[in-house]
Amino acid sequence: MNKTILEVKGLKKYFPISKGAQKGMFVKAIDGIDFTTKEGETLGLVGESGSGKSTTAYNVIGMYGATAGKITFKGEDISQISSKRPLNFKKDIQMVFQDPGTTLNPQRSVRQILTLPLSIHGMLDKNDPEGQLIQLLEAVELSAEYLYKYPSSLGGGERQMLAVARALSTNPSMIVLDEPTSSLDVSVQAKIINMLLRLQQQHNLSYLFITHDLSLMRNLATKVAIMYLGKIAEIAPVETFFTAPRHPYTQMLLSAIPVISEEEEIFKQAKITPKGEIPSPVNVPKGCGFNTRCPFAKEECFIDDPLMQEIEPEHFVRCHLI
Amino acid sequence: MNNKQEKVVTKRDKYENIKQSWYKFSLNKMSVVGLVVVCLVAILGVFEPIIAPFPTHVGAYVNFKEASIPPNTTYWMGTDVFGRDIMSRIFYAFRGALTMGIGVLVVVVPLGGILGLIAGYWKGNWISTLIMRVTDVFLALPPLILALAVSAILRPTLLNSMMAICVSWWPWYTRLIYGMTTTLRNELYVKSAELLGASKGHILFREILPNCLGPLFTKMTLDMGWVILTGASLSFVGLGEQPPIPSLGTMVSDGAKFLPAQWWIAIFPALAIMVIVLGFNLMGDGIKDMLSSEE
Amino acid sequence: MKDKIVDIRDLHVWYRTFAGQVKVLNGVNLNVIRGEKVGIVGETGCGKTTTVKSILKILAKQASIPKGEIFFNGTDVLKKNKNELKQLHGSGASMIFQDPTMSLNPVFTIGSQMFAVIKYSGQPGAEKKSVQQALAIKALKETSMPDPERILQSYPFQLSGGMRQRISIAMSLATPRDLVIADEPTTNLDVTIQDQVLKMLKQRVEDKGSSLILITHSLGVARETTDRIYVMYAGSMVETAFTNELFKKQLHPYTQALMDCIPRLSGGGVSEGIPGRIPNYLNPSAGCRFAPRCPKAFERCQTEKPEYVDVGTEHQVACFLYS
Amino acid sequence: MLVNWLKRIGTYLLVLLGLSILVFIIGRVIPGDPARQALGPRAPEEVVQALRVEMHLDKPFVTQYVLWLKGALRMDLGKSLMTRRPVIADIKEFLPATLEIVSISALLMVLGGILLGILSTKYADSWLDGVIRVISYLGIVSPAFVWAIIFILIFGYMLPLFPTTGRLGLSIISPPTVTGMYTIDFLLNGDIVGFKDALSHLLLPAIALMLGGLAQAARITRSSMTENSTKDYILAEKAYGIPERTILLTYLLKPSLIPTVSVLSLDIAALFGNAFLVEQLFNYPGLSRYGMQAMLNKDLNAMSAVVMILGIVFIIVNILSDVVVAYLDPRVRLM
Repeated sequence: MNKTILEVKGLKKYFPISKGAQKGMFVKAIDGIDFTTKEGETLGLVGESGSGKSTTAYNVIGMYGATAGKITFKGEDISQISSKRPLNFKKDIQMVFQDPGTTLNPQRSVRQILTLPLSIHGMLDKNDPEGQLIQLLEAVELSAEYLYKYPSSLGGGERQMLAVARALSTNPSMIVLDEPTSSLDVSVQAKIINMLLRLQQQHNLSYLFITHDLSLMRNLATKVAIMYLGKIAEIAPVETFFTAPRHPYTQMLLSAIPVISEEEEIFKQAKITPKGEIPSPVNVPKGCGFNTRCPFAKEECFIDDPLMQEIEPEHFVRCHLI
Repeated sequence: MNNKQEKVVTKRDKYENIKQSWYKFSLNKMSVVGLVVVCLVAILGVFEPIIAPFPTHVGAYVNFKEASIPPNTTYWMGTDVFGRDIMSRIFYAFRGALTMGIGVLVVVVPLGGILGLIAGYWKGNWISTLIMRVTDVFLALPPLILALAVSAILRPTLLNSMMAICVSWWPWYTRLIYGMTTTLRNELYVKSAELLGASKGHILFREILPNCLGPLFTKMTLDMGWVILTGASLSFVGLGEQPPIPSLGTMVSDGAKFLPAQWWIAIFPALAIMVIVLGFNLMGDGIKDMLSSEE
Repeated sequence: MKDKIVDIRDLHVWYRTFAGQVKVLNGVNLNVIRGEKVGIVGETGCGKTTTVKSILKILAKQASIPKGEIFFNGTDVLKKNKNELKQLHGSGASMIFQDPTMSLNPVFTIGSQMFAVIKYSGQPGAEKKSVQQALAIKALKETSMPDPERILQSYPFQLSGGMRQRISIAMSLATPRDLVIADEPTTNLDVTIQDQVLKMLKQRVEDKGSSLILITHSLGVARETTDRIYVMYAGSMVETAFTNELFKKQLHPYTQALMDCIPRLSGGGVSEGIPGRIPNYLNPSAGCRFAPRCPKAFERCQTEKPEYVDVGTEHQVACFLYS
Repeated sequence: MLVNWLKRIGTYLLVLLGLSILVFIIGRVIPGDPARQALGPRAPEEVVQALRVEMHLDKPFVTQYVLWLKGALRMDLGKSLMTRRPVIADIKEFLPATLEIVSISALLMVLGGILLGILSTKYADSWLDGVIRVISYLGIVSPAFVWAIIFILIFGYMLPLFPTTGRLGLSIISPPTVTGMYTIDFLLNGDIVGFKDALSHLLLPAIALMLGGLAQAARITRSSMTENSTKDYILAEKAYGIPERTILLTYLLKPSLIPTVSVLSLDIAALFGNAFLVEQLFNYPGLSRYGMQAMLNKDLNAMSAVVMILGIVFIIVNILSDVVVAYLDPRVRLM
């Protein structure tokens, strides 16, 4: 059995609202979540916009500090904001963002972009820096000629490969991937996904993979967690998740996915027609957050927020119906 | 890997970049006209002693016999009431004008820019609030009035009028850079650098500042024109370079007394001001096109 | 003879840029039969949006049409004068745009925008305020918008993306239209909202007896919404077939490769992707534009542009492998 | 909503306070002895000393400032050294004249600038657009005082259509003071001849003042309209067959005016600055000419007062532009 690398316990992140009619209230972006990731695993964190999945990623990487709860990485507490974390954690957890166009400074060359993390962490090979950088580029299937290019002359896929190379440069044990392929075409997405899988094998990487695309998770996650309104609704190993989903929201999401073959239709067995929209994380409904859209909601769903239960090993569901 | 080969690649890329930038710049013919005008003004100003037909006329030269002659083949722009060649004096005044523009920008751009960077990056912090409130106060007056007020208090010299313009000009750069920095600091590439643990210096000057340079250069080019114009306005009311040293503003205001009969005394220096400002304006537009990513 | 509402023949569109003429559309052929729901599927930059914008004659100023014909209801749009275009725009075709944050004017209320659309639709009595109001409310109700009166007084920024897209749908069908064009209407929406909006769109178009052109990059979306699909690559249609048929049998190497790239809900991993990039439109080769990336390309593909060949009922492929 | 506006006004008041400090610093700290400077080197020492006491220059700096500020709040701005009258009396006399000229100038600038912007968008890349562009460049690059000289040259000597000096013709008697703005006072008095005369005196300086701002407004309007015209919502409106004219004048103009308004508010403030030179040239007895004289004569009380008034005007213009932007942009109004 692999070791646990990341453990999130009771994590909360509230943002105060400083302007407008809702001044003084809080955006409850994450409202108490727990999960763990093991070495070499991919945890897929799925949800709609406003579910808190990206905030979770930003908390893990340290762009925000936690409001409450604890994030443990390799046994050490890293709940605080990145600037207060010891340098070696910044080396050990890396991040790839959604839009490769905005994560690469347009005024800096590929060489400068790749050199930065190495020189910060004192890992730059003084004798042959170029060779080291070229090795990095080659690891993500880019050739040496890219070294002196600027991001603007790269295609979307190439930029994302470069972002992966940067994340890889410090030899991390974990990479947080925030929708790394959602702004790319499927033909490019396929390339990136295969590369990520290969790199995971080679370096025994753990991925925290944020996405809204369940079909994608099916093909690369070890474990899938589904978030709704700042909370995890269901979390299970990938096989269980797709063959025996229990939470009505999971079933609703699955039945909303447009698919391209009859074999896939089988996985949409629930046929719950989606209705309504995700409520604002400022005015969270009383009781279960999903009660405004749940076709099976009963009285107690409007009174109490359900607790997470383990219905079979590794399969957790947070629903009154179970 | 062969080091030399790499360097060649860089150089070629840079050369390509320059070529493309020039192409974009020259796409609008007016920008090229602007550039030519600016270069011409600079050459005439710098080499005035060689180029000007009557280099001695720039000082306290008096020749009443030749006074107030309309433009002719000897004096292309005529002579003033002291019999001095107006063209030579305009060439010399270009010097003062360019000195003024460059001198002011050299002070206000780094000063205003760094304040803007600091205020923008630490927005929400007291230091940022302080800087921006002070900036607001300076911006509450039209630059010309503030410059007039300051230079009226000081002794009228070129240096003092430059100082006065600096006082009224820096906040515009603070505001420009502040505005850009507040957006840029939230860019993911800045966040990425922060997450990697890069130093504040690196983030301010390597990640944020290079992305401000486009609008900054555009504003600087345009401002060369405006600063010169403001300087001319100051010397127009006598708060700049003192006679007998020629400056465009003084020449216009002196000449205005002899309108309309001796129109050339005021009109040519006035045209000279317009030409300089126009040159920098056209060039600024070209630079804006050049740095815009649109194709 | 089938009643073709749209019939595009050999359409070429070029854009003037500082680097030269970018030859975006390279002979597009497309037709839509009255009442049919047609999908155009392709990746970024293949010219989907340009194709439909030229039907409505709302291309950017830099665009030119060196060659081609666009018949709408039997007449060539490109030869129409201003008055005839009024009819095309008023009751002929309407368009729903991709980005719900940009497709409604930010500084006018939903009401004033809908009223203007109805006013210029050429419907009898549409100049009357009361008719506009009634039609707008009816259209909003039909897209199951709660509280339509309040919606009419709202500004776009006060509504969510899903609601804005539904308003766009309501607007496009507030008065009868022969054709609705939807350009990636759900790309920026969450999957549960996408499902609702697509179902709504499909149902509204069917109820009104209009035709639909749905542009999407997602084969899944096209499969669930349309009757027939065009697969587009680098400025021309490479394959067209009825939706069911296309998902059973893909003939063009590009369609096949595209299918393989899509991650399946049933698992099994994804393919390695399609090598290379889309070609440069400045100096495209005279041959098949997919040839440089095509695993099955041969000599002829490099020099000659393949034309459509029939390979079944309404199934056509532009590929030399089948001619 | 209301809280936001109050907050904004509070910020502006803070700016005003800051401005008073700035003015005070410029006036009293930099030059050394303002009393001596004001009276000149030949004034007898006891006169200078008397002035020092009068201006509280014998007291510490902070006390000086507090005394000055207290006075200012009581509308007591001290005595002008030039006119030997209370500054407030001078301002009452000269401010309306400048407000009159600047208002007309601003009105022409706003309407003309937006109109030119619309025209050059509508006829983009045609000869008319070209002509407007050339006019814009000329307007932008020529300082107001150059325009003033050109106007005086043309209309004063070659084509005497408009008067080039003063506020009224010699044969016209000034109207009874109500607002101090002659055009309005004449109208209130029912004196059409006087009104026409006052207006004709305003026209040239007003135009000379605003040409730069006009050109700026036209350029901003054009570029903002051109940028917005490629937005999806405009394409959608075109696709729905809404007539070009309606789109241009309603759906495209309204969102495009938002940047124009903020540029215009800066330009209106700049009109006051330009008025410093232009009023001088047209011999127009306004506040700006008064301020210019005060500066050149080192009349500190008058100078500080004029600068503070310009600050207040700037703030009023800003509040107005905030209101207009809020009217144009529901996002500002409702959020």
